Amino acid sequence: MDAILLQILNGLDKGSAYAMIALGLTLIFGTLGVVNFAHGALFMLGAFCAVSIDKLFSMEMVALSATETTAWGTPLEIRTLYVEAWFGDFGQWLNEWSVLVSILLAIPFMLLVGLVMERGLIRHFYKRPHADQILVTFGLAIVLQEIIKAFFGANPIPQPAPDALSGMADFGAAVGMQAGAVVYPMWRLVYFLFAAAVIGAVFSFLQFTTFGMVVRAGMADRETVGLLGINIDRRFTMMFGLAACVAGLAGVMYTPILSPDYHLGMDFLVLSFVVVVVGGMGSLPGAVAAGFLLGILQSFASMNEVKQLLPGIDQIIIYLVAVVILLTRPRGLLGRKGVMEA
Amino acid sequence: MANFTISRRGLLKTSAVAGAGLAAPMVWRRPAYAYTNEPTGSSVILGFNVPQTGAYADEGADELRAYELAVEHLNGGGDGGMLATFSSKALSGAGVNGKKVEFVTGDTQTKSDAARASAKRMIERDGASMITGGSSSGVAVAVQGLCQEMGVIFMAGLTHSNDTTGKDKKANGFRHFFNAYMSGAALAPVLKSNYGSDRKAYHLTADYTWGWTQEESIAAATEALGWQTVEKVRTPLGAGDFSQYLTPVLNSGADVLILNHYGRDMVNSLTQAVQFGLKGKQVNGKNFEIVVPLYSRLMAQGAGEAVKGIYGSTNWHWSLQDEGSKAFVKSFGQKYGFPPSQAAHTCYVQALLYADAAQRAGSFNPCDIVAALEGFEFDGMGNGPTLYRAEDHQCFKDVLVVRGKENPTSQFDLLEVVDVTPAEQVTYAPDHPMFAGGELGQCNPGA
Amino acid sequence: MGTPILQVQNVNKRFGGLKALDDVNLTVMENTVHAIIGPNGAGKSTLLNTFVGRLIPDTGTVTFDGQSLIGRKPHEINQLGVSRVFQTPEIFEDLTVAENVMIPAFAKRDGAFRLHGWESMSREAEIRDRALACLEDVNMADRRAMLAKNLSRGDKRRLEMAMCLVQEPKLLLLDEPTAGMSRADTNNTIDLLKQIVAAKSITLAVIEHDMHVVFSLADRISVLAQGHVIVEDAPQHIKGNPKVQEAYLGGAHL
Amino acid sequence: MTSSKTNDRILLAVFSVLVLAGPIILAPFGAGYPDLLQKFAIYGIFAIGFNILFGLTGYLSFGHAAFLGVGSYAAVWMFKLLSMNVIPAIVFAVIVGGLFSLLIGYISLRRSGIYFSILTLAFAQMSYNLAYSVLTPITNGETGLQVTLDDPRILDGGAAGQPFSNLFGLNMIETTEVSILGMAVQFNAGFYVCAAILIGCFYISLRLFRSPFGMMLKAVKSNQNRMSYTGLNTRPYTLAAFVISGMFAGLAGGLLAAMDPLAGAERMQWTASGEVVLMTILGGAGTLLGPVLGAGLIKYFENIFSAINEGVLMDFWSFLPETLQHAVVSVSSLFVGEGWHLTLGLIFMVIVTFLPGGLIEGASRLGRLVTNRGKGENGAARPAPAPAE
Repeated sequence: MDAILLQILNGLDKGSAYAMIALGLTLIFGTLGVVNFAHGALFMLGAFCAVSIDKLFSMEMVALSATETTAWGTPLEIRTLYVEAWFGDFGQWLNEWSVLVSILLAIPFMLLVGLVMERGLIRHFYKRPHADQILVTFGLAIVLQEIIKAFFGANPIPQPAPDALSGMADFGAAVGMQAGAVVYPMWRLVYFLFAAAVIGAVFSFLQFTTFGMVVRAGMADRETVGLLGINIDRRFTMMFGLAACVAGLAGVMYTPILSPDYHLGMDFLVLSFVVVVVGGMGSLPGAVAAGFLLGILQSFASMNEVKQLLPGIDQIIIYLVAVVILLTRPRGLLGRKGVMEA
Repeated sequence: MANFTISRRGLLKTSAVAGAGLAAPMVWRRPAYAYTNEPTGSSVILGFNVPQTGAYADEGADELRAYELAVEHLNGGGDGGMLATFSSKALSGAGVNGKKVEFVTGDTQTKSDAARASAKRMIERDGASMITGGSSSGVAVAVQGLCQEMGVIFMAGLTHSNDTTGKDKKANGFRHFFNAYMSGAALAPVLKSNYGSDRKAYHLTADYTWGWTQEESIAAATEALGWQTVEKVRTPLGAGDFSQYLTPVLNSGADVLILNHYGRDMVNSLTQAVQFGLKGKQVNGKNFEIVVPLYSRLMAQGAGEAVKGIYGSTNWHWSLQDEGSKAFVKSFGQKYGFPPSQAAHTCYVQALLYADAAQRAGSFNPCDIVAALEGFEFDGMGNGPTLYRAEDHQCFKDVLVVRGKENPTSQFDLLEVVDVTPAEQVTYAPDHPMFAGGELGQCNPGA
Repeated sequence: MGTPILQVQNVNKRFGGLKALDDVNLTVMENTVHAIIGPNGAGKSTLLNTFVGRLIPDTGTVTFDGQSLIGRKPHEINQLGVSRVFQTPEIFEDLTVAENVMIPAFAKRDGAFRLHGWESMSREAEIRDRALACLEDVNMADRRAMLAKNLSRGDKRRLEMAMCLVQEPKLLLLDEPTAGMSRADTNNTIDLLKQIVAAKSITLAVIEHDMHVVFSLADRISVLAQGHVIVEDAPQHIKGNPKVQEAYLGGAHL
Repeated sequence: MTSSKTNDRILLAVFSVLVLAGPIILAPFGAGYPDLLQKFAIYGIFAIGFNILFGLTGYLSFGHAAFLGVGSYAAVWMFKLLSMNVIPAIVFAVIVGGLFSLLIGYISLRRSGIYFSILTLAFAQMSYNLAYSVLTPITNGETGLQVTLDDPRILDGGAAGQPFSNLFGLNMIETTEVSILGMAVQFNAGFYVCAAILIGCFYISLRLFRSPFGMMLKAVKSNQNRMSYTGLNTRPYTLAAFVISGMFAGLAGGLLAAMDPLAGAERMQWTASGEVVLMTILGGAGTLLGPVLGAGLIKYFENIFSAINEGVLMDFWSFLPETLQHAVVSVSSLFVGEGWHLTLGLIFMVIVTFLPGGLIEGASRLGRLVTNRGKGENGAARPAPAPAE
């Protein structure tokens, strides 16, 4: 029971990341009809927003020691944090909470990246075959990750969670079980709540604002909305920015769970496409549902009991589920007819 | 900048055709070489095959730095590095066998296919007499097989699987790096003295050949101490999030977690294990402990805080105080501004060992070099007295047991050496079951 | 004359709460032109869809040439000798006009599938000639090398007609063959269809709005309203039929 | 129509000459060594096969590397069990590739569009993950399946020593080096085996493109509905195309193993499947020559650009004054060596942005532009051109 509950938590956590990436991917696909292979790279860029802020806050004043030397003979460097030197305790606080602080940077930055990407590149590919869209966005993904590699190297870069949130939470006690039976890392719970909030915000934005209503109408029938004299294009550009933002935020908050490196985006790319398609092309609730479903199934498939029964099942579970769902439900969980079927 | 060199044949072929052929006869057949890529001009070409893209790109970059340094030293540049401390004095800094050392590079991408392709290019196009480098066992075994077929020497870089000098050993291939068995044998006494002999171990193992040999070796070594193995769980390579494998550990009754992971897998599994509160947890009245059999400084850097107090083994560490290590750290640090990694060290040493063997043999013929390296005993390369065993072409030397430092003074000072397990304790018989199967075969000079 | 070629018996089809076809009965005689008329939303296209395997009726039977069509795939039904012209032309936009007509010719000759990957198109003179002849029939031979997507809408329609005719179907289904055509084009089409009927032994089932077309061509007319066949009769009897007027004009007697 | 036939003959002849003269043509570009020449030919075959599916029917498979992978495994197992002769290995690779693609195609072709793509991707990823881990007894996992001295090889008898893949005694690694116009040109036996098969494959693809079957496949891409209402069953057509391209992939995999007897699991990874997609789109999907060109371009970058280090750059820019030289070298080194991926990514973006339809389409546009200029206003009167081939 405890084990199962823990695996559900694991699954929700994984699912949070999958769902947020897939949500953004579906937004772009649903509004613009563009297959965006650079979406994983946006997730990675978000993660590196956190890295940059952390680096910025950990920038050190360097003074050379007069007496000590390093093993290779140069004078030893004595380092102090700039933020601490400048802002004292507040600086220390900034350094401590850099992951959350970097959200503030990530939102405008990712928005900007999204807008520039859409206006500068993707816009020219709306009427082009999907194959061309794949090629150009894949090219862009490579370029983005190589730029990151040139600046940050290929090694993963650790991003500690703030101390206050890095301990274990007694989840079992909170839901009325015996104390200590189900303890779970606090940050992972934070991540899940954060994902829920972001997903909720996107849905309510689309549901309750006029902007969102127009976008939804445009997703269903772009031409008609265009005929009504509404500049749907500009709204779609904004949606691209929003999608980039969601991916970026998912990336920022994921850094304490997974030390980011430049290749992070590619690792998530294939998976997020599977999630989107299993959810059904063009369906936002489908993408979210599929994200959580696959996350939880992946967790269960990794349990020792299951692995002993079916060796290697945890290696293929995601793909196996995708095959089964696509064969039983031709358009995924909640897909619409005629979208990306030709 | 003395080591900017270019392969003579590469230059010939990459340059434009025009004018080049005027003096030459229209068609001639290549003269029969005595062996593959016999250096006929004034230089000898070495092929450095390292990961430049993919997860191990940083490790590969460090390997390449070490190779460039080695070439510089072999050609008499710089301060000579370990040439001064190396017990064999055949090399004088005047190249090898009177020929200047030049090099070509390639990207293994940490894929067997790509590694073989780039090694083939260096052999077929650039005329490399020796291939070296790499950062994973799959690549090492694949390239070693290729070098055996094509008749050049392969000096393995970072490869830790037992198979490289076990069931996949080849006459043309040599490994200086230690292996999984040695890690287990070296760690066991330290684990016993620190954690006692009544422990229950839970293994998480990367699900591929290296992971398996690592798991087998460390499990055998710890079970010999009296430890129980609670569970051995295989995790997919590149799993990223290991939470679903870590939560079962919490209530399994185990009090030691052994992470048979390397590279990104290790970085992620270790940080996440610490996140799940495994470090410092109380189980069976003991402190829960995590062990990472194969450590590297680059990985420790990736795992950050999580490595503190975690035991593991490593081939070499820059803080060692013997003359050889100091000389190497000094010339590397002065050239690049930071200390070398263990991958850089093993690659540097391998390049020097090859050059020395060629010098002593007075030839670049792979078979002569094999003869010169087999059973070769040397010292002054940072690991104490070392033997290149003739039976399997594995180096036998001391193994370092290290622990993540509690108070690092810099981003490079993450590990501290807690013990040096002497060579005899990690030596095994050539026909040890973990290394059985496969045969060295005959050296192949090619051509 | 006198043999039924297509028999529709008690066919029902619901879409959710909407009863699209309500106990439809219809018989098309061999070598006649049978028109199906009715106001918008009467279920004409739905009915046609049940003939070609695009829709399966909830209940009832559709028999063609003595064989049931229910549950057969579209290509199987076509192989039995039923071809269809769609309301919006369904053609191979990325292929040339000649290729568009050659494909159905191959389907007629080689069946539903043949792995003729090693033969050369340039050796298929017989198919080519037949396709060209059909294009001549619809006056499009001069456009044979054009890509179909570059044709005008009227030409696309005629191309689709040629694609059906080249198969020499026993039953040709036409869904509003003259919709959107000019009067002159419409008359051309009527003449063309008349020639076809005269020259070949073929049965036509036509859905049409244009009464001019219907009355110039049809031997027999079925009137569909609200998914139900209200009248089936010869053209001269349809004209003054009060039921028909009611269906079209909502009861306002003329 | 006879003129198009003559054109095809000329195309085939020119293609053959270019392929056979590959070692000479590519030597000045540093690509004239056996391994890369073999790779050009083999990936050319792979892309030609992929193009039969994707270029003609429009079905975008994201799992074709799986067939390449099983082809390689099949070939190496033949080497291990039967003989080092490449013929049985290649034949078996084609058969296994065909059977595997029949199985996966039969299931995946129940869906179309992106649903089809994801199904193929899922199958390929499952194959890769299993080959890397639990199927290690068959695949030798991470290291890759290799031939060893103690394999049975029943047909070869007890031939001792290092086993080399060969064609009735002609070793694939046999190379004759000849100097032509001062260039060292390497003529390699393995390459000529690959080249002959590549030319054969190109011819097959040409026949397919010009056949009624090829026209049917284009019709599938254009309008599946009309296909059905025309009495054609689309499923066997698409399945046939899928299996044919799977056999091409198996053949390519078998050849990879024949040239270098090793089969690694990475060959089946999604990146490898993506690579052939990129090759085909880059060169021009649906064109005859495009995929071969695309394959050549990508392999050239992978092997040549990745090998350029600072030393080579210094040499290349040595005509510049020294200060400038260092600056140029440090900038250009971002794009080569460990930065070769960056160049590749940029090339993808540039080509797809400025040459829609790929290299071949771009070239034919350029050609049309030139001829139109030459002819003045006459060009406008010509009938609309057929899709570029």
